Amino acid sequence: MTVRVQREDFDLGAELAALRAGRTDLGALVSFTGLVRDTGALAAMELEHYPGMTEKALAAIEAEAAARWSLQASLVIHRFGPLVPGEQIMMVATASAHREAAFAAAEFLMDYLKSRAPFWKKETGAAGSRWVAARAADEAALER
Amino acid sequence: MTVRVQREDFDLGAELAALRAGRTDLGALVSFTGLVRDTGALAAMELEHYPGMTEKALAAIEAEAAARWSLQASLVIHRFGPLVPGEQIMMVATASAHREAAFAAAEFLMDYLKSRAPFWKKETGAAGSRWVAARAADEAALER
Amino acid sequence: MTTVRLRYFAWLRERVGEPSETVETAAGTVAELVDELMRREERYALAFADLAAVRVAVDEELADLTAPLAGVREVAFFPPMTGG
Amino acid sequence: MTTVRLRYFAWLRERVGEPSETVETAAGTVAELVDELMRREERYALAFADLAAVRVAVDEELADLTAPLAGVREVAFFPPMTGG
Repeated sequence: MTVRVQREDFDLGAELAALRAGRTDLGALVSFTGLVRDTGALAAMELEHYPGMTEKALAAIEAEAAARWSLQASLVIHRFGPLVPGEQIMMVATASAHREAAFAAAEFLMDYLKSRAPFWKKETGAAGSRWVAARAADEAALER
Repeated sequence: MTVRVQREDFDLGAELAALRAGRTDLGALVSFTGLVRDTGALAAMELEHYPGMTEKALAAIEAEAAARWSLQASLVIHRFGPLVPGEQIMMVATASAHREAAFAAAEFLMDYLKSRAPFWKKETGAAGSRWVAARAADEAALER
Repeated sequence: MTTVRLRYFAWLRERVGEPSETVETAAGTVAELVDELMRREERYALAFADLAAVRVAVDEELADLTAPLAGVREVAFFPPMTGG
Repeated sequence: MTTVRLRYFAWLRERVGEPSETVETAAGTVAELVDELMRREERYALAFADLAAVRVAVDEELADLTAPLAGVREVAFFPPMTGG
């Protein structure tokens, strides 16, 4: 159960390898990676966050996932600062004995993180800069 | 859209990096890795398959996922032969613009693969060898 | 008479005692072929005793016991799959 | 009077024109504090014009506009979050 909030990029493969290193009690490992997607003319993205609250919010979301599902391990990494299209924004990984718990916990982490972790994306493109609007589906996903 | 059936191990990190290399159209990358889990006294596992049919079945399952969801990329790798606890058995990866499609397609691939790809696990432990029984939940998952 | 290659996997292979064989049969469906095999030798009777636990592929595609044999080159028998 | 540190993020920060400030207030709740700010200067009135689009954290925990200010050290205002 680890949370990291950082400016620098992360090595997805190395993180997943570390999560299962030396273990034989894991049956299923699920990862989600969020990437900067160029929807047309995206030049850059700036990811603002609320230092202090961010780490607390992510740790609380991870603890909630661990309380709901039988997880052997989990990891959340979220970046902040300037990003360009194609870059990794964040990742979650969940490890469990069975695939159902690993998938459900990873989706839960993403649903909660989207609407409860204090990050804000600002996109800069040909038409100027704009703050990304929250998708109604993301705030609604918490109701599931 | 790639399927590989192989005896040798795979590099999860390298596969995921290759899937998104040079692309800026992906927003979400989901991976599932199945691992040999030691449930007590597991010494080794032998994974038998049906060469010829295996590749066709996996390609058909992947094509079905691509027809149901908007996927930018997907990958299925499944090993056969002898394995020991902690080793990687297989992986699926799905890449899409949004997380919902990537998660749903990865779970679909796993549900179908579990019950429609011709692989059979034989476990050898302190009490001898036994063929792993299919979980009723796995065959039932296809009805979802 | 049709010439069909039969393949067995997992515990069906172990009970039959070989991974594959070629048979000449007049059976019209997979189910009739199974009946024929079960009457032929004890090891087949044992392998197919619980048909609910047997899955079938015809020419490398999942099929039912009711599948016809006309034009078929290969029939495979195996327990429920446990990949993933 | 309570001394509270206020923090603003994303477009709320841009509209208010600063990332944080410390205020003395007699407001009993976050909603009363927002009223006070909106009356104080145009830029606050603008930032808080659409309260449905404003989220609140009190001492680094998500909260409602109805949250009391007694004993609170820090209140943050920001739009719906868009991480992930």
